[in-house]
Amino acid sequence: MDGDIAFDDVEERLAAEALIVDVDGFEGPLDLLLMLSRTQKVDLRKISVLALAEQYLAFVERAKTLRIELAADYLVMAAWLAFLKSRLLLPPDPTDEGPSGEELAAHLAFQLERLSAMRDCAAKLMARDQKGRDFFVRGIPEDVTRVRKVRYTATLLDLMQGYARLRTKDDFRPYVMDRDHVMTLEQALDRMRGLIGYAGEWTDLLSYLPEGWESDPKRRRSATASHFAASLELVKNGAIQIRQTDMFAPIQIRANQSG
Amino acid sequence: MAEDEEESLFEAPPLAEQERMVEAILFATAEPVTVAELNARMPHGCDAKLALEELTKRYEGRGVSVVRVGESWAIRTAPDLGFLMQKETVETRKLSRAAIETLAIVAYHQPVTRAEIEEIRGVSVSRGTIDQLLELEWIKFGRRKMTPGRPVTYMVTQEFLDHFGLENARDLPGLKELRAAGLLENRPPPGEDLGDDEDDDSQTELFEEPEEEEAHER
Amino acid sequence: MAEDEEESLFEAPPLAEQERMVEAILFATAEPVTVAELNARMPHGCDAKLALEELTKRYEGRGVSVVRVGESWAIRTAPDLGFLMQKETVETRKLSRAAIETLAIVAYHQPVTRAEIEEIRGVSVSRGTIDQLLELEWIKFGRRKMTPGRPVTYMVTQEFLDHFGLENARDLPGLKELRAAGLLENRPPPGEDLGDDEDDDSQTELFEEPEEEEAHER
Repeated sequence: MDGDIAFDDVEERLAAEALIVDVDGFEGPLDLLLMLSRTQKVDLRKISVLALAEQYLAFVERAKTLRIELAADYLVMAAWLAFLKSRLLLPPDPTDEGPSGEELAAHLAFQLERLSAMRDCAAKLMARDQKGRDFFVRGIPEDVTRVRKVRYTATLLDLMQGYARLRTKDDFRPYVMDRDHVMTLEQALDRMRGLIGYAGEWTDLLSYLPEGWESDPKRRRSATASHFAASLELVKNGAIQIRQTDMFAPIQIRANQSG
Repeated sequence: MAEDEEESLFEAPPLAEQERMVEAILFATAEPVTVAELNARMPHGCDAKLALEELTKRYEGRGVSVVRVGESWAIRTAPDLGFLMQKETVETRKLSRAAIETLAIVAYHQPVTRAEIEEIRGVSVSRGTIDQLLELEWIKFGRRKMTPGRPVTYMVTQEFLDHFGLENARDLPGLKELRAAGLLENRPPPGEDLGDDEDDDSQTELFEEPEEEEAHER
Repeated sequence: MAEDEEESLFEAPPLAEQERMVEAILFATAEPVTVAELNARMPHGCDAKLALEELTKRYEGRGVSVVRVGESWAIRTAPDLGFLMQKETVETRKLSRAAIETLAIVAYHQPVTRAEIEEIRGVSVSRGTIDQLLELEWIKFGRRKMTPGRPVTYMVTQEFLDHFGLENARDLPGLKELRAAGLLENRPPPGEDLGDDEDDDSQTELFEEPEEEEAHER
């Protein structure tokens, strides 16, 4: 509890300043606490957390007087340690819930001891014989050569399918629409040109449909359409005349007498 | 291969011959070889484990020795002869204090989350530190923890064991003492145990069965 | 290093120790080492040559041996264990479509020239395809054809018959049978059955009188 004593001793003061200036060298408040705890020169299990808290708070105070900016986490720790200090000093309040000062102190001691233990472990680990430094691996490794053997297989089915594919590939033809039930304008025109000469009287267009195209609805539709289109074509050429007496009445044609 | 098949028709080669084979295979490689791989490469009927035991005995006190690395085996020079090898010495990047401590924490507390590492060290762990250890292949990702957020865990690798001449993670110096002293526990701060309870449980569980833990760690 | 200097103040290490050193150096060095270099690396007063001789003897009949490489020395796998350094992996691959078609043509039309295969396939046959089939020992050279240029012919082998479980190439099903078995991918337009039959006939003919076939083909 030397925190409040003025620094008359120059050396001591310099040491304290060095500690503060070197605050960047510490890995956070826990690291600093661990370092401070060492000054107690006792087993970490028997450490006085109260004394440690006071040391830490004094450190922060000194940093303030020296106008050294401490990182936020150092200040958070200072606030927490001040709280812990008050808990440790005041008699326990039975109505107060939450952990007692002793429990908090015990946990801090545990954390410090654990960190210290891990540091020792790290040091022991790095002091071990290390590969590439103390012991060595084979300098001329003979790598396992992987001999890759490829076995080709084919089944009789593959063979026959392959052959079938070859022998039938000429049979493929490009896809065309099935035109069984379609009569084109050209076909109808050809037909009608041949027949029209005999049509002196008005005749129903539908009677021109070829045999086999009158009954089946699909064929009838196609043939009717193409014959109608063909007759319009013939009218345009002046070969025939066309008429329809009423809406939906039969369409009649006859050869153009004058033509 | 031809010999392999041939051999399988007959009895396994005598143990002395098997020992020669293990010797040849281990000498040929820089990486540790598993018993399973030895068996796979040797003719049928061979017992690599037995041959390994013989070979290990044979090399006791020699300039090189047969060492166990986890479930694998390798030949390494005797550490006392390291001074002869300046030429072979590999300059390793100097590890930062943070990296060394983080490595030790992973080794002693594995599987451990980053939050736990930070809790132990009292400072945040920079991405670079973990990356460096991963890059050295000294740590690897372990199973995710069954706590909220399912954080990843870190564990040490076979390369770590190989590098530090450890047979397995149980051989870490002082491990037993630390465990007995309760210093490997992840004790939650008093009064904050609500959310941490789960954490603590799984942690304890992981540490109570270290044998099994390590058994299936190659 | 420190030990090196220290040693020089005292007597040379015992020969057994020197042998260990040579063993470690030969093991760890990336290339064969000369006696001079061994001496330079070992403590003063050592006799690397002598230690090397001892070591060579020790390794006689072992899985690895100390061998001389020019003026240098190295540890190498015993020659009779070289097979352990190979790992054979067998990979099964499907024959390419080109190879299968070529093979089928040879089987159905043998003896057949390359020009004929190309005519049937409608594309040129790469040298590699023929080579592959020859290598697999599924086809072999037949007699030369008595046509201009006397081209070689190809025939299927006994190996081929064994692989495909055929007694005889004539057992291969004809086109009609292929169609009946649903192996033909499309139905030829009606009216072309005739041509097909012819095909089948000539097929039969080919197989029944291959000798004569050759003579009047083309």
